[in-house]
Amino acid sequence: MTAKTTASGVAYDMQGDKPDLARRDAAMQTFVRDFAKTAAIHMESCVRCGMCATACQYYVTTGDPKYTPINKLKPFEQAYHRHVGPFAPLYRLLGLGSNVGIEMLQEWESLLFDACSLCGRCTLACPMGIDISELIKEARHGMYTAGLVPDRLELMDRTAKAWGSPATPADDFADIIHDAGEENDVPVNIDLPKADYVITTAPAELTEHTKALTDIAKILNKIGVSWTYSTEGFEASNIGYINGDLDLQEKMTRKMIDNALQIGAHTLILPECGHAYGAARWEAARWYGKPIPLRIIHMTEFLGELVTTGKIKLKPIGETTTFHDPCQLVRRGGVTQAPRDVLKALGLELKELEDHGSLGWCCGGGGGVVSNTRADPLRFKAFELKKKQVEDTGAEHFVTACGQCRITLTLGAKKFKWDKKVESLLELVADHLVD
Amino acid sequence: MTSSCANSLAPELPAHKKTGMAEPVLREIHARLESFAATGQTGAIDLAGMPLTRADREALEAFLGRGEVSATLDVAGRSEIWETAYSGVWWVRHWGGDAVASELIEITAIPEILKTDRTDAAGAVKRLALTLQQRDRGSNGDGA
Amino acid sequence: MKNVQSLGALMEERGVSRRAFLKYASYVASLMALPPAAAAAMAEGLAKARRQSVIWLSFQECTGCTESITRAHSPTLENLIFDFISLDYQEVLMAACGEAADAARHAAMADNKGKYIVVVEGSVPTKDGGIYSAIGGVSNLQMLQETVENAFAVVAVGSCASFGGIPKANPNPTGAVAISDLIGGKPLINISGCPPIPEAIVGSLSYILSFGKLPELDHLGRPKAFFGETIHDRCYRRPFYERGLFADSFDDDGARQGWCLYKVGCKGPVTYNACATLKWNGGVSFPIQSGHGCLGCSEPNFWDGGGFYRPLPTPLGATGTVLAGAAVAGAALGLGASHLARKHQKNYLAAPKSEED
Amino acid sequence: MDLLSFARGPALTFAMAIFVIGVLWRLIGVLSLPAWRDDSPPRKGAPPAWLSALQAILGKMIPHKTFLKEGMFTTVNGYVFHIGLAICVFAFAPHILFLKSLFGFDWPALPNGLIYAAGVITAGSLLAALVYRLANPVMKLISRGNDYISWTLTFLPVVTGLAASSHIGARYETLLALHILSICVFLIWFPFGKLMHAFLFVFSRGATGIRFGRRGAQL
Repeated sequence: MTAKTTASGVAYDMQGDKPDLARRDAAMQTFVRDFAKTAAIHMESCVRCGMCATACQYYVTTGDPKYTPINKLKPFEQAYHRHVGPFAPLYRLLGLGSNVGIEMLQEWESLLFDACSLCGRCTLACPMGIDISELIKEARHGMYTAGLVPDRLELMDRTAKAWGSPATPADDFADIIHDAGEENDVPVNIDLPKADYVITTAPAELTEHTKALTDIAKILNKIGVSWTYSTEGFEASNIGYINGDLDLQEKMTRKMIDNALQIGAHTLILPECGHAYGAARWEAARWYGKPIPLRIIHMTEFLGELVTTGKIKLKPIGETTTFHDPCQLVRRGGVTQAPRDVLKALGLELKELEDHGSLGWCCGGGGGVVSNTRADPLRFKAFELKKKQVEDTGAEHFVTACGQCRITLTLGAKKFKWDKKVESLLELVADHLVD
Repeated sequence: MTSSCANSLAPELPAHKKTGMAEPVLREIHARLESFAATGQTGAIDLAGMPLTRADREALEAFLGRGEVSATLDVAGRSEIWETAYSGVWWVRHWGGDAVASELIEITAIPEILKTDRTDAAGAVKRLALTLQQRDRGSNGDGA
Repeated sequence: MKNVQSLGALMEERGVSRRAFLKYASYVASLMALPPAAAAAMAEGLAKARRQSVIWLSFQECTGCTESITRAHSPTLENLIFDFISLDYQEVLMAACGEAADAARHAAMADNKGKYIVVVEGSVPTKDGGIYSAIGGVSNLQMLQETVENAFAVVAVGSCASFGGIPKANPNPTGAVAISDLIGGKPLINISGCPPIPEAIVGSLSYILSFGKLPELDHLGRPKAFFGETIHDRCYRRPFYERGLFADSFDDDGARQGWCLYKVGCKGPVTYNACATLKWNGGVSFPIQSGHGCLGCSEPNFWDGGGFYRPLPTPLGATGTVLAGAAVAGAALGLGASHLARKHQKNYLAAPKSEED
Repeated sequence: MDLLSFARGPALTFAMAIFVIGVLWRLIGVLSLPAWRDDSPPRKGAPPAWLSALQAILGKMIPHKTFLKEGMFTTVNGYVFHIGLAICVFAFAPHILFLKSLFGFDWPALPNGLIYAAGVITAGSLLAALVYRLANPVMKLISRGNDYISWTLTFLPVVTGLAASSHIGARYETLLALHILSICVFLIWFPFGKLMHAFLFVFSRGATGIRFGRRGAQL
């Protein structure tokens, strides 16, 4: 692992000791493999209008044109035209659109990883409807095989491979659950052989927000269903999904789902984590290879169901709040109404952010950005946007439904000495259950 | 088809409609007349070169009116020439058969065509001399 | 030599004064949109000119052009041209025939060497040695070359002489060509039209007579005075075009309202001629006024323009079959491209050919 | 053969053939690529795929308000020249005749005065778009040769059309021939450059619409 800078002064990390050409070819190979119909249509359709720039927090807060979302796809685009597009033979024959060089990939590493949280706001701005964020996620696959990802993300990748989770060794999982149960005085279930509900976790709960582990336990105990945590498949945050490590993504997906099926669960509850939702709810079937006979839902969806069906009653708080919409859950996941239903059931008056729902600004830390320390300055820039909009609402509470968002926003608040506590929707529900 | 071929079905810009084009012609006449009065510079305006309707021409003719002089020429068909109510502004209308072949407004002391060409005069001299000679010879003969 | 006297003297003998020249010049100047002041110079030139020897050759033609010029509608004026010129050879009009006629042509050529004007009506066949049209065993080609050799200028009257016209239209079995293709660098005026407007013939000849040179010509050799503007530009129906009011057929309400004939194939926008201003038959009418679109007869290849009723903006040629073929080819290329892409993806994954940057 | 006959005849036929070949080549070449199968269960109450696609195709016509803060010029100017071009192409009587000869049906034309006005506005709007592309750092960075070629080939028919209708610069039939030839070049380039977005936007928006619709997400 080495930290380097390109000739133009852009920092990049590099893993492995492949020669440059092999690295480049590995990236190209993976780029080329990824192109299917939808990606191809989208690669064909850009009209270079620049509207995506107006949607990107990293461009808007820095004004640097290189952060224009479509620009982040340049190497990917060249691979497409040269090897997959309908005129690819002509491109190769006539030598059009030169092949991607290693320097370009090195320079683009930070654009694809540091300056993109995969938040997908650009997709909504694109008049051609190009799903830019999805393409960037695909471009990351090639960067991973080339060994051109930020070291911090690669570290998480290796940890996840070794431990089954980037946060903790699987061996320690049971202890963490038990400790949390004792600390918060909530009975917990772990590794039951059979259960209807399997609860999964994300790194945030295993490190900083361990109370979340018992908050859901408390709720499930309250409604009296059979549920369990499981050492074999607890990790829902799919680091492979973020890093572009498709092998890992598939492995993590299979492990979690096979385990839940073995336990005989009918429902797998995902933690308060955005990318977990994208990976498990919308992409799992692709890597699983067939429809999954299991209901996979996000914590927020689950809470929403409980309050709207009246399975739980909540003590009203009676104050005002605003809500940060986690991108993967809301914009790219479609879970817009459930958190609002839950806030209403909590008796909180919702004061929406200027940009909210599917148009909300990202916390700035998604897609691995918060774990990638190299991206801190960019991330803090992006945070200012959110801070201003939150302040403009004048709301008393600031709630979200994603552990990573919560960590990112809390780090931001700390940095700017902003005394706003970022609260978890799950925690509020657990703390206000009517006995 | 045959019925719709009749000319009457194809309307033209109505000849009785004024287009207002007579106005710029009058301005030009005024400008040229001014310069003729001041410097003696003559000029002419070819009315065929202007998109005038019959009504426009009639209006122009009526506006300019008739002055003291008018003449009819019988040369290669008929021609009518008159000085308008504005001295120095002449209306020259040449007929070619039954139709007006060309129509001019001349700003001059007298239109060139009214003047006798000296070549014609020279011919006339000869003809006159010849006629006189013939007459004298004839009368002499008669007298003899 | 019969042409030694000036026209002035000649006319004087007939008791016609110089005023006739002035009037005629004024008429021609008006036709050609020359400044009125030019009329005096023109009259002066005419009076001093010798009577011009004109040899009128008729080749692959229909005699419509001769018909046109002989049916003058200001006879007292236009017919003066026949006083100003000596029409030494004109097969339709001349009394002589056979060898006598041919002798007249040769005499005129000999008497006026370098000074006579050759008017040509009709195109000239060149295929198979030009055998498709001959007069007294002399092919048109031979007769043209022989006559033009010592001419002062050539006037191609009508679209056949000017541009090849109907004889040259597809498939042009006789190999007909325009006069301009056969006379080398001789001064040439094209007075196109099928037939040409008589005033254009008269005006152009008079100009040469008066000034001893050719009038200003456009890039196709036509006098700008008559061919300077399109029919469309001077058409009285133009306002309907601008307002988007068109006849859709010859028998619809639009046709009855006298709306623009663009949609039924009028070629007015690309046809340069004076029909819309001088009109025909003494200013009575012209085709558009009579309810039919302009055929574009004064333009080259007007017969092969895709049909008189084919609107100007429509593409020429059989686009339907070509486009059907293109669609099949495009679909095949598309399927081939995606097949190739898949194959390339596989090959590339198996062993990426390391390419230069 | 004079220039106009060449333009109306072989040039136009050739250009239209290349256009048809290229458009189908590109569209079929992309659309016949294999697609990822999506076995994830759609969100309850998600519209059928065709409806999601249609909603995206139509809904994407109007940008979200929040993107207009910086994207107002691009959006408004984009609308101006797209509508302007549509008026010039589809509402001018000669163009309708051209299209009728291809498709066999026609529709009423607008008066020429309106077309000329639309043409002038379109030309101005296109110039503004070019200036913006050259002056705005984002646009400058992301622009390719493709963008400038496509701009030029869109601009040329507009100006040659205006020149032909107002007889500026040369004889009408020459201007008309140049106008048609500029259309020919436009048609030949169309399938190979970004002008193709006139067809692709349907599929591009539709594909994302289907993806988002299945998830119950708002596009």
